[in-house]
Amino acid sequence: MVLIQVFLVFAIIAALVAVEAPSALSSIISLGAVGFGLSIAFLWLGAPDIAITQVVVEIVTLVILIRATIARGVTEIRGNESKTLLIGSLILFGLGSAFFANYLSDFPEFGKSAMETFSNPASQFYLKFGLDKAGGPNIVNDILLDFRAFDTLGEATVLFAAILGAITLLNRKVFVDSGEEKQ
Amino acid sequence: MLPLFVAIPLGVGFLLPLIEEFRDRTRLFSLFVLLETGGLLALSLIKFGDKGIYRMGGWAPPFGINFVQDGLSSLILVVISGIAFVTTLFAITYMKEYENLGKFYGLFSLMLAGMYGVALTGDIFNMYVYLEVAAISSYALVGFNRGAEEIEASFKYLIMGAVGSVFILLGIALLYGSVGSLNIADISVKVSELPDDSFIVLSTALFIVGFGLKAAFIPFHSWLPDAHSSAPTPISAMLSGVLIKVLGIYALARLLFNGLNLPGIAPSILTWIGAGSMFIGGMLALGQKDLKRLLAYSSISQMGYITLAVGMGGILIGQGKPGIATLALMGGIFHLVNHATYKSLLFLFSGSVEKIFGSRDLSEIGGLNSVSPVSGAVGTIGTLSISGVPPFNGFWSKLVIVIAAIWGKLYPLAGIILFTSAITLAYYLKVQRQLFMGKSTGNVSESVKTSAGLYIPLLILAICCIGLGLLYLPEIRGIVLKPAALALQEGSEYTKLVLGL
Amino acid sequence: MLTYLLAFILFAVGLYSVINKRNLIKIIMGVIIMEHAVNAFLILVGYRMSGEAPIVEEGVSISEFLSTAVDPLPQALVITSIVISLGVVALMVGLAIRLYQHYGTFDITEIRKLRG
Amino acid sequence: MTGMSSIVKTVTRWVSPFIFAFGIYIALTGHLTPGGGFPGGVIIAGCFILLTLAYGKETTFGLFNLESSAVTDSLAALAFLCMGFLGYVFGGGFFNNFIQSGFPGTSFRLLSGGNMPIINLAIGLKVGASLFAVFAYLALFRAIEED
Repeated sequence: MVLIQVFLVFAIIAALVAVEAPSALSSIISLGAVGFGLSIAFLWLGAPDIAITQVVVEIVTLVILIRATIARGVTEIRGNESKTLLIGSLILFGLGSAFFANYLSDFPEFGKSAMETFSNPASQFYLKFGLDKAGGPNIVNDILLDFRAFDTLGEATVLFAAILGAITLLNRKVFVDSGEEKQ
Repeated sequence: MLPLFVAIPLGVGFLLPLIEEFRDRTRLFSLFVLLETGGLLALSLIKFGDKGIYRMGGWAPPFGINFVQDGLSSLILVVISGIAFVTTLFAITYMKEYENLGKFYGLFSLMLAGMYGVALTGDIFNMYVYLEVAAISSYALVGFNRGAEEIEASFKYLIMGAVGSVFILLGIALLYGSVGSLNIADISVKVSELPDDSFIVLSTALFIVGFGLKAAFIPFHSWLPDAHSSAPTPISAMLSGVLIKVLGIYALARLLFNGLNLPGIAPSILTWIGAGSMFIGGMLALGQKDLKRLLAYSSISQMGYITLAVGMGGILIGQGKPGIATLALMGGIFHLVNHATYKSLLFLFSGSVEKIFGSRDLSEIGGLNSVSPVSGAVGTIGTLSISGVPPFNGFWSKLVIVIAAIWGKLYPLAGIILFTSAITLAYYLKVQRQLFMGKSTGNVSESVKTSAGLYIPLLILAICCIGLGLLYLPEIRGIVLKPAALALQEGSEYTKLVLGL
Repeated sequence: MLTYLLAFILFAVGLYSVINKRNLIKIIMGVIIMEHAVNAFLILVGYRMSGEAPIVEEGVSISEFLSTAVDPLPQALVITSIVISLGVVALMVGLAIRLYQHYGTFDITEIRKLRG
Repeated sequence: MTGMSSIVKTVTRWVSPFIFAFGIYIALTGHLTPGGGFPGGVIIAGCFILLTLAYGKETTFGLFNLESSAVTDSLAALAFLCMGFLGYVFGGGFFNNFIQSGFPGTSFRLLSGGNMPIINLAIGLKVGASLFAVFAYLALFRAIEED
């Protein structure tokens, strides 16, 4: 429990460094530290699938971000925030956290998952019948590919659309006849 | 049958980019997509009025994902399919000179699939996933022209949309943590069993912010005018006509009315956000010179009417006036249908105006009535409908909303609605004076004036604008609008339909 | 309670970066951090004290498994949401690169052509 | 970009087939062990990204170029959709696990998952192809920019 909190605090510090560091390289590496710190926390939280996925995705994200900035010769990414917005966002943050803390005190305690607190939740069903009815010992994958396979189809579609969109937008030729780039 | 609504456009969306790798056949792609949207329109009309659920993979509702068709989703399906069909018809001629049409139509189909998914699903996380499918395709489509401004508008839209999605996901996480279910009907049962629903308020706030970003309610609206005016015209029509409604107000209303049982002050917040969007959007539209930007701001204002009517329905349910609440919800849904038709009409019209004059700046163009009478007549019908002049459909839906506000004794709201209607009339009169009357300026494209491919879809929508006024008649209203309003109002019916209790 | 609040603070750091920073890459980073925070929150919601991964091992009885395994549903949701955020990031970086090509900078204040 | 030093090239040549096989393995056995189609796919993409970085894009794109990755992407997505349709036709609904009922009592084996390994493999190929496509496009885009 304390360990998890330590990793979360580590992630917060890394996130602050990532947001504030002026150098592109240290900023991107700190962003990687957020993801890796969280993935270790996920291992402690009994989620090895997520930890693996988080690590591989973090690597790809870092490669893409480095490709976009440092490989392009951009070494400094300063935030340049405005003072008024900063004060405004601090006030907003104060109000927001007060709001959160007020309602979060009614939230089920940490370490008591919803599946224990409520009668007949879906998760109990998955754990109980996943092996027999879907056929895999890894219940998370049973949910992904059998019980909620339609979600996974949507997820694959999101990736497909994003990649198709990125490729379309990076393509320079817009019109058939001109062949010139639109300025 | 219900999964076909998602599966067919997904299949087309995966297939077209594949075909494009081998052979670039623009005409083939257009006909393919026309066939697809036409088929879906036919399917949605055949299925109209059916009630039932479809269990994905055969798993019963709280455990698996299910599709729900009730009065409201039937109507939304018809609206999506209809606008998509007309837009495709327009795009065949309009997009002719573009490269990469396989990718364009592929993304278009994926966007369609996402909207159908949101309209049909009965599962809150599945709704988020299909919302993302539709949103991501639309981000890419907004930047399809790939000029500096288009890319910038697309980036702005993408960032605000992504933040909205994260808020929605956080809301879903909180809701799951507090009730332990993802099925909307099951959530409704569990929420009503909770001893106190105070942390539902937190999810509700996050949902209002998240869906508000998608629907461009007033504090979160800044992406909309850029995105809708930068997109290729058929996409602008889709975005303003259906996307912001399905992803924004429809999804939000579904969750608040059917899932969360209308917590506390949520309806009044929704009402005042709607009133603010309506008024401020109208004021901002007054100052616009670019025709497409004016239409985009007017979309914010018109979304305000729908939101206000839906929120007002919620308030009236809370006050124990179910009859008037039904009327308010019916007004909102009626206005949603009407806005889908006339805003798509006006956006497609702005595209044809841009083709004729080569510009969208209202101070540079004019004399459309003498240049192209068909286009002028269609545009006149569109502007008269949206500003609420009697025989056209926009008048009837505004009338229903005002009547509901007065009967529900919400006089300030009725006042704001009437005042905003006057503003709407004012800025569309400005458009009429400059665009239709005015003096004809030089360099008019002759080929566009006679192009039937551009005018047939406009004429179809114009006929709809006149014809949809008939929905006001009590007999037709009882078949089309009332089931849709009752689907929102009577949460227990929805629960019964899904869980079979 | 404190653990949940830490996830919210991570979320707030991301939101702060999106709202305040005037640099495309920093904004993208803010969105990534927010998505990380929500994923962490979902996993925290599904955790039970001293729980084990929801993977059945041979020879373990179902009742024993039921009493130790953590909630698998949030984990499935998080995998989906990680993939979605990867798609969003890919699209964002593609757009940022196009903007960089047009304007030669990642700084928003120099990019704004569209206002209002 | 012509690639890195010969040490890197040699190591990459030895390692990359194993990385590829590992990616396929992670994807195929997702229902048995932690992992699944998505991490597997990213590992497959990582294999090709490694090849591109080590050998330069000319060499790698001769092996697996943008067109083939786009085709793989679409075909794998269609395969995934088809599995859903087959469930619709043969089973009780869209995405019904219709193969699984044919192998009762084979828990903890590859076959016990029914159509899950097939879907996982499709997702793996799809994700690998699409992520490689993004990487390749970013590389190509920069090459165009420098002209």
